[in-house]
Amino acid sequence: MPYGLGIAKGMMVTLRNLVRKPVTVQYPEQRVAQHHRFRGEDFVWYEERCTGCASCAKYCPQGIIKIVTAPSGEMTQEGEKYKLEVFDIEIARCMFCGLCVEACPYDALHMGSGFERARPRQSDLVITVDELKASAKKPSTWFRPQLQDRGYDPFQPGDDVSWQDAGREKSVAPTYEEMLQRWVQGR
Amino acid sequence: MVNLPSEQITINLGPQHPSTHGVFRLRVTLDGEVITDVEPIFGYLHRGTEKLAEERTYTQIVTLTDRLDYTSSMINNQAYVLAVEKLAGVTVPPRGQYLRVLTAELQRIASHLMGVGFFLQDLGASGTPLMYCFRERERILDLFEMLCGARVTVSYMRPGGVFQEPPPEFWPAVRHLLDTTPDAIAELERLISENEIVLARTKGVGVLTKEKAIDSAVSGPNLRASGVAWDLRKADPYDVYADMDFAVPVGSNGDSYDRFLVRVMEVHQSIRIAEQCYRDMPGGPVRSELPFFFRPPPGDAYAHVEASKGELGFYLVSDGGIAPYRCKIRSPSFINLTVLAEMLIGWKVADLMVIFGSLDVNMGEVDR
Amino acid sequence: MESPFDRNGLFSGLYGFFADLTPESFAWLAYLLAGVVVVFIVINGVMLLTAFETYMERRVLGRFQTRLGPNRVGPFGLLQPFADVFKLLIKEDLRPAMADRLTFFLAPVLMVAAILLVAAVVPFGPNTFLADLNIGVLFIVGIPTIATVAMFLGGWGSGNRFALLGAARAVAMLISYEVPMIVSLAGVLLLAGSMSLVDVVEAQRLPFIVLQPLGFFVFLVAASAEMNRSPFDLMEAESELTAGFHTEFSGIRFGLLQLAEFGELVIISAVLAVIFVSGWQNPFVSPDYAQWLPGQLWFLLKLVFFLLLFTWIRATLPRMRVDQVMAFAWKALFPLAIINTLVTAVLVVAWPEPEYGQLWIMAAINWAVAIACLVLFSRFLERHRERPTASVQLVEIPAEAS
Amino acid sequence: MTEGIAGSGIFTAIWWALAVLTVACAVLVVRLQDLVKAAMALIGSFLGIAALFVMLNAEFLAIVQVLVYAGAVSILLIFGIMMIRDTQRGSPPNNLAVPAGLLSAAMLGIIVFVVLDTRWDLLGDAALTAAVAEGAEGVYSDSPPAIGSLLLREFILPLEAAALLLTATLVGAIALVRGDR
Repeated sequence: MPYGLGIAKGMMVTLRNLVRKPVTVQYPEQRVAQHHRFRGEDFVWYEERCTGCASCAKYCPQGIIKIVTAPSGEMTQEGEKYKLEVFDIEIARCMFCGLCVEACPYDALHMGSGFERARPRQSDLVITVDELKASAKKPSTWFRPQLQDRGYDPFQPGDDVSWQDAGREKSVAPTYEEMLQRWVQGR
Repeated sequence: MVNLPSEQITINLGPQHPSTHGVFRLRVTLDGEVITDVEPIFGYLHRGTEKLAEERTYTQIVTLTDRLDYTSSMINNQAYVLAVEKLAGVTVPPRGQYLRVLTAELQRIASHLMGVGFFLQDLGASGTPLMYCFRERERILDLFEMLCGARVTVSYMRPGGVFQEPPPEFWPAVRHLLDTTPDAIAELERLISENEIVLARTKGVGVLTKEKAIDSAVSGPNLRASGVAWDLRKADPYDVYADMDFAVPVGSNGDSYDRFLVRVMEVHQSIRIAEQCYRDMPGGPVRSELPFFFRPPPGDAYAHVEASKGELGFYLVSDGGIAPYRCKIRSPSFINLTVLAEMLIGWKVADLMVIFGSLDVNMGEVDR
Repeated sequence: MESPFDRNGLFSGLYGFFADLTPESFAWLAYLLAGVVVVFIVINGVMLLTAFETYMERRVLGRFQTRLGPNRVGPFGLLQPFADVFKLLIKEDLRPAMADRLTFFLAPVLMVAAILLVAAVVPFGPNTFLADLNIGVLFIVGIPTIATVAMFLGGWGSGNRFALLGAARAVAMLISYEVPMIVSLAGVLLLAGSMSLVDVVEAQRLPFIVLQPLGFFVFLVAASAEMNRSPFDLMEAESELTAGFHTEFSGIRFGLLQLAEFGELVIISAVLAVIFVSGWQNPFVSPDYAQWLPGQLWFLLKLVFFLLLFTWIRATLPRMRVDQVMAFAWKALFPLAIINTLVTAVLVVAWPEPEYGQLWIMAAINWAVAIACLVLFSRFLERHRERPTASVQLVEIPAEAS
Repeated sequence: MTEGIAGSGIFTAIWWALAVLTVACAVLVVRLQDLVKAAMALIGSFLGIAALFVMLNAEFLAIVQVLVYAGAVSILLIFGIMMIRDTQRGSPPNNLAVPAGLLSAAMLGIIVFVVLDTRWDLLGDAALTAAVAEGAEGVYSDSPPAIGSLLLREFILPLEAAALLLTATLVGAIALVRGDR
């Protein structure tokens, strides 16, 4: 391609992009849509569902979940439900693989959707059992298809999931057009 | 001829340098601007993945493979789970296999876009092609976020399939991506692939001959750019690649431009494969049920895939326990990097970045 | 004898004002005061333009890359340059232990001084200039060489090898690009019959870009090489030399270097506007007709046009290699500039006092020559005849059964 | 308006300051040990000369001084310096100082003699040919065209001789470094 035509073509491409809508957004004011399967950091935990089996701690590749339990005497279908004295998630070393959530047999632990937990000190980056109890019950639908099928959206305010609803039931899925509208054109 | 002896200077390119793609150091001896000696020094990103794998269960290791070549984690996942399945004798349901191929090809597009983008950035294009590449890559990462909640460290595949059925909105999004990406790639090609400056900078620069490439066990697009039609998806098909209809781009000169162009053309082929996956996606389960902790019988297995950088292989030895006795990773970037020093000598500093960028190595994979 | 200040309206007014205030024997004081005020206005005007240019470049470059660009400081991010300067001012001023103290100190100052000196001869509008030197065109080409010397001093004085490489490149490029830059202006000088920039503007009954396409092309390329712009930004090639000659500069020294760089861009754009698109005159009609806008505004519009052109080029093109840049200067630009000068000289001899219609004939001849030369030279320099994308073929391989 | 400043004491003061600066830089070129700094002093000296030219209403010469000497010649010098390894002590004192000083003094004497002996009132000199006188008058009002026509009309032979010499030098230099290709 002699004559500099290649350069001319390239210049036209950049010129066309000049009038295009920018793909980036200004972060704190605008945010890109996050999918509800997003594996975020503020873990959602249902004390009512947890039996203290420590599967999550065992399955964690990093070994960052620390669990101390005490007998509570409360019995479930499978056996005794233990009371959680310590449930520390050391989020500084967490890589958000979600294996703990995948491992939980009682759907008690869920991923969250947050990503803004920056702290000045590493020691602040621990989620304690009290924090887990107090946190908003807005679980991510990662490995929790039952939440997704009922049309639940963690980014809508006031749509908390109670512990009874966190279990595995089926519901109606959205239509193709709705999905196209929301996840393709809306993004 | 009057030969003026000039003082040779040694400079350290990296480990902190704008275009060393991670933490990589090249000790370069220069005569003027001409490179007379190169000593690559790596290991700055060593995390001991192979050793860590000996203390993780087979499922947990999946999360480690994400972090090898962090621009193509899906393909790393695939290589690893294939090795585990071989070791444990597990079969994968067809839907799981199709999903794997689909995501692996999307990841290949993303990885090639990133490689091409940074290659052009190394050429000195002030961010524009890189930004266009990233724009397209982001759309693929959006899909991964839908699939598995993470954009880069996906951990999507599991021994026995993929971790879960994709959400319903995944399919219209894939359709849209497959419809629009070819235009975007065509625009990128218009922007750059016939640009006279790019041609002058890359044509004939850093030629890797066919013989040298084979002798040094170079693989992937770098090998194909040197004129060897070798693609593991064809030569040793895994998952459902045997059913896929696609062509392999093969270069003729083995220079930086061919390496660049092979990647761009592979993107088109990947779109072709992804189309077929989308069209032929069977129903059924995505994962054959395996316990979280499982004990493969003692023995060893090697599985390799055509990763975006070349042949990625996992060699696993089991002693019957819940964790592998030994995990060896054949990482393509590391082996592709071995030819670098030889290719650089005699070229100028500016060419160093072009040649290095055209090899498209990823330091996470080199140092492991 | 006519003073260079005589045609400067603002200066004359100020001089009259100060002369009334001072006694007769202190006329030189009034002269100096008026001069200082005018120089102050021009320097700060150029600095403000430069600040605006950095903002505009980042914003427009962002939009070329479908990004947003800086938009946080002030409305639409307009205060971004001031925020940058403030940040650079409060940053620690580091000097490497191996640096040569004098040169390290001198380089940024010298560079800014050289660039601002060029502003002295640029006519920003009718009767709006500092000095109408009778060698103005030579001045704008000659003075930036001091900036290049400053680049060398900065790169050498940093005691850093990347900086030294950048400095060596700067020096090599200076020698190569000075020549085509000067020769490309010879055609303009022949047509204008004067080296004074004001005369050059007033001589443009047709904008010289129409009459001198080849000269414009050569000057544009040589100028972007001279002021270190993409695709010739070799001396600070960030992907190769981290930041080239200003690798080691930090704080306000770095700020000064950046100021000089963008200041040079503004000045060169102004010079392009003056020399090739008839400065403050309305470029679309012959200056015999009315101007729709004040001259200063016309000038500003043309200046912004060239700034945007340079941003566009930067957004698109990758960098060339150092030897290719040199070869380009000597094998392409230099002969093109010589051809342009010769053709123009013949035309000027043929029509020493051209009428308006004859100017169009000259333009047509010059365009024909320009296109023929560009085609010829690109064929001459082109090494790859076949379509470049043909080197990679798709190969259909039947899959082997595993 | 120029009379407002040209005749005044401040003009002379600036002229002398520049002259002293120029000479000081020239002395530094000889005295400095560090070659790069000597080169810098040389650039300073060139710029000083250019400024002096400006004050003498010879803008064309001034800008040529900047362009050719401060720009190109000094850059070439720096190129040469960059090939020398030890630039820090590249210019050691040697025992040629005395003969060099004597030679310089003799040169200075000759220049002073010539300056004093020349009739600077060019326009009134009847001995000049009419063309040169006209050109010289032009140099005062609009120097570049006047210098151009003087060079190409009256002094064409010396110009061509210089051009030939330079071309021969260039060809010789290329022949020296060309090698066997």
